[in-house]
Amino acid sequence: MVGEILSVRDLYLYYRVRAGLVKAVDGVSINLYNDESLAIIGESGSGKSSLARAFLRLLPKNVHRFEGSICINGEDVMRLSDEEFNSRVRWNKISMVPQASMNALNPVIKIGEQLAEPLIIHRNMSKSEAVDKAKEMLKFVGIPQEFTDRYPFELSGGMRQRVVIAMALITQPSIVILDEPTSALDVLTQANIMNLLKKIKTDRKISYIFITHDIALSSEISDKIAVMYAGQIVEYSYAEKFYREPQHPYSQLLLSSVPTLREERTVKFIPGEPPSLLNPPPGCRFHPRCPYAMDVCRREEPPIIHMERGSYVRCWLYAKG
Amino acid sequence: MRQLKVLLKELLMYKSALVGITIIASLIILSLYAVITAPYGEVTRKWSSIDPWEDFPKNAMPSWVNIFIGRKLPETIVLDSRKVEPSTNKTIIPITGGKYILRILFTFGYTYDDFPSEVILRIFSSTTKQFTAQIVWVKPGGIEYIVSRKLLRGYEAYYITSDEEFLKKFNANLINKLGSRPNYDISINEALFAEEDQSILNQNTVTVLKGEYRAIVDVLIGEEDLNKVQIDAKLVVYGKVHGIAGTDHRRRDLALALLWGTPIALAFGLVASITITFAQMFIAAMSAWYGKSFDFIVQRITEIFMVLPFLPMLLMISYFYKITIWVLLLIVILLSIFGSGVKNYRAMFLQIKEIPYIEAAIAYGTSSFRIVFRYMIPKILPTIIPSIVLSVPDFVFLEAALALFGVGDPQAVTWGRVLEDAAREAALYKGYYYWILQPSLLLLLTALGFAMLGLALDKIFNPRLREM
Amino acid sequence: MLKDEYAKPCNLNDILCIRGLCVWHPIRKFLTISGYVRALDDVNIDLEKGRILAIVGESGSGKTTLGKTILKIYQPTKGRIIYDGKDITHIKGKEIKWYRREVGYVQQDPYGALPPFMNIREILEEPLIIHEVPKSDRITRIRETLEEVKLIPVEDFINKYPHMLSGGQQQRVVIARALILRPKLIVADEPVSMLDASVRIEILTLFRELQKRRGLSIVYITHDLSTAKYFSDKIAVMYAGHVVEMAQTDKVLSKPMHPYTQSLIKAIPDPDPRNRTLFREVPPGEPPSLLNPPPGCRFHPRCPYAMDVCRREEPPIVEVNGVHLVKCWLYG
Amino acid sequence: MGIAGKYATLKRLGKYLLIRGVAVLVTTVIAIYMVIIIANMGGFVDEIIKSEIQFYVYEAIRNNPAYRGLNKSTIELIAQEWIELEIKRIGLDKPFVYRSFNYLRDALTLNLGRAIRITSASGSKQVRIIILERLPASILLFTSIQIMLFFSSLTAGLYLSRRYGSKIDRIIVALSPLSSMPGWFYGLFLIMVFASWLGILPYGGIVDAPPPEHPLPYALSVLKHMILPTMSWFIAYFAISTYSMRTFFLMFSSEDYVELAKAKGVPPKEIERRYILRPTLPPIITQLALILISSWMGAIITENIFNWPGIGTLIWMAIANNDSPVLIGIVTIYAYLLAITVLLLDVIYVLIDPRIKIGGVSTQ
Repeated sequence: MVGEILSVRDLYLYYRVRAGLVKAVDGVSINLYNDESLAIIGESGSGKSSLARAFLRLLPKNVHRFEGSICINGEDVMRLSDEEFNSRVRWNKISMVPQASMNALNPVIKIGEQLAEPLIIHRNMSKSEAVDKAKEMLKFVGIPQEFTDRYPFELSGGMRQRVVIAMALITQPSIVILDEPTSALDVLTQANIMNLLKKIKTDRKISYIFITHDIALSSEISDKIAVMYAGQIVEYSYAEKFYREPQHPYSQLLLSSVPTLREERTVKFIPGEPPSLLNPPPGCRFHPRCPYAMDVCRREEPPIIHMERGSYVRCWLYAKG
Repeated sequence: MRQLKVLLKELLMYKSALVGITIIASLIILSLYAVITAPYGEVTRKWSSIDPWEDFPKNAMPSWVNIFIGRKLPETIVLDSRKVEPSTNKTIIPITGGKYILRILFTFGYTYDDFPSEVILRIFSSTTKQFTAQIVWVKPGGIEYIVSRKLLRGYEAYYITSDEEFLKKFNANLINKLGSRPNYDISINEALFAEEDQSILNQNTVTVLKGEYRAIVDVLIGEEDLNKVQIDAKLVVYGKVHGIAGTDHRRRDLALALLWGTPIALAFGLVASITITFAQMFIAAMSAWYGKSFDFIVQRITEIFMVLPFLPMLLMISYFYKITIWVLLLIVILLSIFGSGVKNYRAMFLQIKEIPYIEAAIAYGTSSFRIVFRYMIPKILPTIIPSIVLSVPDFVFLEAALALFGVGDPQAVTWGRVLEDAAREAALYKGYYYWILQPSLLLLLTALGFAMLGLALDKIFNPRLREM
Repeated sequence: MLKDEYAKPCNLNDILCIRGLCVWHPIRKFLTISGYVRALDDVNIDLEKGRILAIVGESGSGKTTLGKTILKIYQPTKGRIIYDGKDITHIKGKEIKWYRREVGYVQQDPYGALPPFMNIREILEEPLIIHEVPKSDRITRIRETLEEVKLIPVEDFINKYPHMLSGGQQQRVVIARALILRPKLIVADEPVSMLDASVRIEILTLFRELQKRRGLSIVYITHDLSTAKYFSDKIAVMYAGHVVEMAQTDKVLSKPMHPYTQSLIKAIPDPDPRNRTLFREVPPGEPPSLLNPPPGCRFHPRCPYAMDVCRREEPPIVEVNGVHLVKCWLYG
Repeated sequence: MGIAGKYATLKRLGKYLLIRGVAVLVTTVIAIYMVIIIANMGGFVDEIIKSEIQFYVYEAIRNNPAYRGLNKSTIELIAQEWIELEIKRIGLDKPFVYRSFNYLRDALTLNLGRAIRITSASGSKQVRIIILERLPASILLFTSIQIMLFFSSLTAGLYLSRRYGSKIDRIIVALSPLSSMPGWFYGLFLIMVFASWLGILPYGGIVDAPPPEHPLPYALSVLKHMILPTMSWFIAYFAISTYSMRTFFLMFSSEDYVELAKAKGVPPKEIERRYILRPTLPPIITQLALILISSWMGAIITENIFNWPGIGTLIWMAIANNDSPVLIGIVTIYAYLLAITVLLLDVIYVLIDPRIKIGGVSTQ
C-alpha cells in the first residue's frame, strides 16, 4: 500500500444540550489510503454528519468533549490551533460538499465570486485570476462559463449542486467530504451528479468521504464502508466484501432492508427504534434490536475485532474465546 | 393540565422567570386585597373629596424614611374632645357673675426630632351664638403662651401655624427673655415646639423641646348655656411623615392610590394586550385563510392604520372627548387592532397554511372555521403568549403617560394620576421624591415582572431561541 | 392543443377511473392572470378495487397534484374523476363529506402531517368529531385503529404528543388517522421517503397487511421505483404533467416501453460494489417548465429516440399487448 | 444581463412602482382624511370657534364707545351681521363635510394654511413655518439618538452573535427586561438624579437661558441639554435592540451558506460582512428607515418630560389648543414622509437584492 492519507484514532465529539450529553461521535477510528474513498452509512441520528463536520472542525457551540487524533498525510491536525487549522487544513487538505446544498450558496453573491473565494483566501490570488480559474472549474463540472455572473437562485438544483462540487475542488484538496450530496435531488439528476463525482475521482485522484443513509447509493463511489450506529462505527470494511458478506448483525439487517430493482429477494426490516445519542443502552448499543443478542451484549461494550487489511467489526459474535 | 405542569417546571428553571412570577403574583395579591377591602366607586369618591383627609398632613413623607435619615420625624397627633381619651379633658369651671369657663385641656407628649408641619385647632359649637374663647399653649417646663383670644360663632378652624399675631408676641417675649430675637424668620411651628434658650436664636441650632405639651381652650359661657350648648375642640398637630406611602398636596394618603392603582394597571395592561393580540391574530388568520378580496381589504385597512400616528391620535381623542379609563382602553384597542401585528401574524399564518397537517384536515373534511380556530391559531399560540406578556407593561405605561399629560380619566385612581399630581406640583423641584419614586417603583416592578416572565417564556416557546 | 379524450370507457367496478384530467394553476399578477402552470394535462388512470397503483415520477412531474386532485384538495380544470362508479368531479355539500369519509390521505412528512399541539387521541378523534361519530364509539375506534397500526400497547401512545414519537411511529399515527373513518381508498403521497431505510420496509409491510385485511385500494405516490416494485400491483409513470406509461408493475420494470421509464430504471442503483466503475446513461437536460411546456412530446428535448413528429405533435396513448399503456410516438 | 434585459427590468420596476405608488397614495389620503375628522372632533371645533367669535364680537361692541348710545335691538342686528361676516371670512358658513374635503385637498397639496392659536417663535401663524421651526430640534435629538442606538446595537449584536453565551452576552440578555419601561420613564429618574440631586445637568430645554452668543458655547450648551434624553433612551432601548440584533444574526449564522463559508476558511470578519450582513441588509435597512421617519415625529412624551422644543411638544400644544390645522399639517407631512420612504425602500430592495432584481419584483 501507498501512504495513509487519513488516519483517525479514537475521535470523540460530545456536546451538551439541556437534556444532557449528546455523544455524537464516540470513539471513532478510520484509516484511508491514497485514492481510496470511504462511505459512511448510517440512519438519521447515528452521528454521521457530526463526524463529517468534526473533520473540518465545524463544531456545535455547546461542544463538551472533542478529542482524539486526525492525521492527514501523517500530520495530526487536531494539534493545530484554530487559526492554523483555518489557514492550513480547511480547503487546503480537506473540503466538503454540504448537505442541503440548495442553501449552501450565499443568495446575494455571484456564483463566480463564491467559487473564487477559496482561491483568494488560501492561494492569495487576485480576484480576476481567481474568477478565471472559477470559470475553468465550472466548465469542468459541466456548467457554461458565463454562469459565473449569475446568482444562485437562477440555477436549478442540479446545477447548484455542481457549483458546490466545483467549489470543493477548486483548491485541489486531497480529501473531499460529501455529506448527503444528492439527497434532495431527483433520480436522474442524482445519477448525473454521481457520474460527475466518479469522473472527478478518476481524473483528479481524490479521496471522498461520502456520508449517506442510502445504502444503494453508497456502493457507487466507495472503496471502504463504515457503518455507524449510535455514534460508533460498528463495521469498517471493504466494499467488495461488505455488500456480499456483511459481518455485523446491524449491517446484515440494514442490507436486507434495501429493496432492489434488479434482483429478486425478500426485504426485511429491523424491529425497534434506533437509540438516542443522549443515553444509549448499556453494553452493545444494538443489543435491543439484535437477533443474536447474548448476555454479554447487554452487559459489556463489545471490543473492536480486527479483520484483514485494517477492517474491523464491533461485535461480541466475533470475539474469540 | 399536564402540559401546564411541564411548562411551569421548565419555567422555574429560569431564575428570571421565578422573579417575574413572584412579582406578578404579589401584584395580583395586592390587587385582590384592594378590590376586597374597598369598592372602586367608594375609592374614587373618597379620592376626589376633601373631608376624609382633614386630619392627614400635607406632603408628608412615608414613615419608613425615618429608618434612612436616622431621625424621628413627627407623626400626626390628633386630639379630639368628643372622644373619651385620657389625653383630653373637658371641665366646667364656674367664675363670678353666673359665668362659667368651659375648659378643654389637651395633653400630649412630643418626642420627635423635628417640628410638626402644621398645627390646627378646630372648635365645634352646636349653636351660632357668639362666645369668647382663649387658647393657651403650655410647653414642657411650664412656659405658657396665650396664643389667641377670639370670638367663636359655630364651627371655627383656627390655623395656629399661620397666626402672625402670635409670632409677634412670641418674638417680643424672646427679646425679653434672651435679649435678642432669632436671626431668621422663625416659623410658628418652631415657636410652639422649640427649646427656648440660646439655640433658638440660630436656624441651625434650633431644637425641639421634648416633653409633655398642653393646649387649653377656654370658652366663656353663661349659665343659660350650661346644658344647652355643646362645645368641643380638636387639636391636630400635623406630622412630617405618614403611613407607608406618605401624603400628597391635598393631604390624601398615597397608599390608597398606590394600592388601588395596582388592579387598574393590571386590568388595563392585561385586557389591552390580550384583546389586541387575539383580535389581531383572528383577523390575520382569517385574512390568510380566506385570502382573495377579504385579504386585500384587511391589508389595506392595516396600511391605513399604520399611517395614523398612534400616540398623537390617542392624545387627541382623549383630550377632546374627556374619556374615562375604560373608554380609553376601548379606543386603544380599536386603534391597535389593525396594527402592524396583523401583518406579522398574517405572514406566520401564510406559512402555517402550507404545513401538511392543514391539508390533511381538509382531506378529512374539516370546515374552514374549524381549520382557523382548531388548527391554525393553536399553532402560533406558543409564540404569541410571550409577546402578550411582554406587551402588558407597554399599556400600563401608556396609561401612565396619558395621565401624565393630564388627559387621563379624572375619576380613576391610578399610578399615572399620582405621577401627574407630583409633576404638576413640581415635586422634583421641591424635593418630594417619594411622591414620584413610589408610583415609579410600582410601575417598574410591574414592567420588570412581566418582562422577565415574558422573556423566559419566549426562550421556552420560541424553538429558534431554544436551540441556542 | 389537447388530444381527444382517451376513448376507453370506465369500468364501473373500478374504484377509481380518471379521464382527461387537467389541473392548471393560474399565475396571478396584479389581479390579472398572466398564464397557467399546467400541473396535470390529460391524465388517464384506472385502478381496480383492492389494488395498489404506484404513481412514479420526479419532482414537478405532477404526481402530488394528481394525488391532491383525487383527494379533492385541488379542483380539476377539466376532465372527470369516477370513484366507485360515481362521478365525483363536481360534487358538493353532503356528497363531498361522504367522499371525504371514503378516501384517506397519508402524507410524506409525518411530523408536519400531525398538529404538534394535539396528542395522539385528539389527532385521531378529529375526523370522528367532524363526521359526527357518537362520542361513546370514538375511543373504541381510536383504540382499535391504533392496535391495527401496531402502536401497542395503546396506553403508551394515546396521550403522547407527536414530537415524543420516532419518525416511524409518527407515520403509523398518520396511517391510523387515514384509516379511522374506514375509507375504501387511500392516497399515500411518498409515505416512506422521509424515513430511514430500516423503517421504510416496516411501514410498507404494515400498509400491505392493512390493505389485504381491509380490501383497501391504494394510490401510492413515489419517486422510488424500487419500493414501488415491492409494494404495488400497477405502475403509472408521470413526466411533466402527463402519464407516459401505465401497466402492471412487473411489466413496467421488466419491459419498460417509454424512453423516459427506461432511463429512470437505468439510473437507479442497487447496492453492488461493481457500481464504482459504472457510468450510468442519463438523458441530458432537465424537466421542462410547466408554464411553457415544449410542443409535441414533452420528453422530446431529452429523448435519445426523438423523431420529427415528436417535436410537432403530442403523442397518443397507445395500448400495447392490451394492458400496457404508453404515450409515445415510437409505438403510435 | 444585456441591455434588453436591463430595460425589461426597469420597465417592470417602473410598472411595479406605479402600482405601489397608487396604493400607497390611496391609503395616505384615507388616513389623512381620518385625521382631519378626528382633529376637528367631527366638526365640533367649528362650534367652539363660532362661540368664540360671538364672544369676541359682543365684547368688542361693548367696549366700543361708538355703539354706546344705540338701543338693544340695533346692537343685536349689528352684532349678528358682524358675526356672520366673521364666520364667512374664516369659511365656517359651509357645512363641515364640504369643508373637510377642502381641508383634505389643501393638506394633500401641502397647502397647510394658518394656525388657529399657536404662533411660531418668529411670530408667524403659518403652519408651515411653525412646523419647520420645530422640526430641526426633533431631528437633532431623536434622529441622532436613533442613529447612535441603531449602529451601536448593530455592532454590539454582531459582536455578541460571535461570542454567544459569553459573560457579556449574558449581561446583555439579563439587561433586556429594562426595555419594558419607556425612555421617558428613565428620563424622570435621570432628571431626579442629575438635575435635582446633583444639579450638574439641566432639567430640560434645548439651551441655557439666556442662550450663549457665540456658536461654540451655544453648541456645547445644546449638547449638554441632549445628554439626559440620550441617556434615558440608551438605558431603555440599547439592551433590547442589541439582544434582538444578536438573535437575528444568530439565526442567520446557522444558515447553510454561513456554515460552508466557515468550512471554506473565510475569516470571521468577512463572514460577518459578506455572509451575514449582506443577505440580511433588506430588513435592516427597512428597520433603519422606519426608525428615522418616526423619529422626525419626535417622541411626544420624552420631549414633554425634557421640555424639548420639537415636534412632539408642538403636537401636544396643538392638541391642548384645539389647533387642528397644525395637527393635520404634522400628520400630513409624516404620512408623506412614510409613503415616500416605503416607495424608496422598494427601489433600494431592487438595488441591493439580486433575487428581486432579476427574479421579478415580488409584491410581498
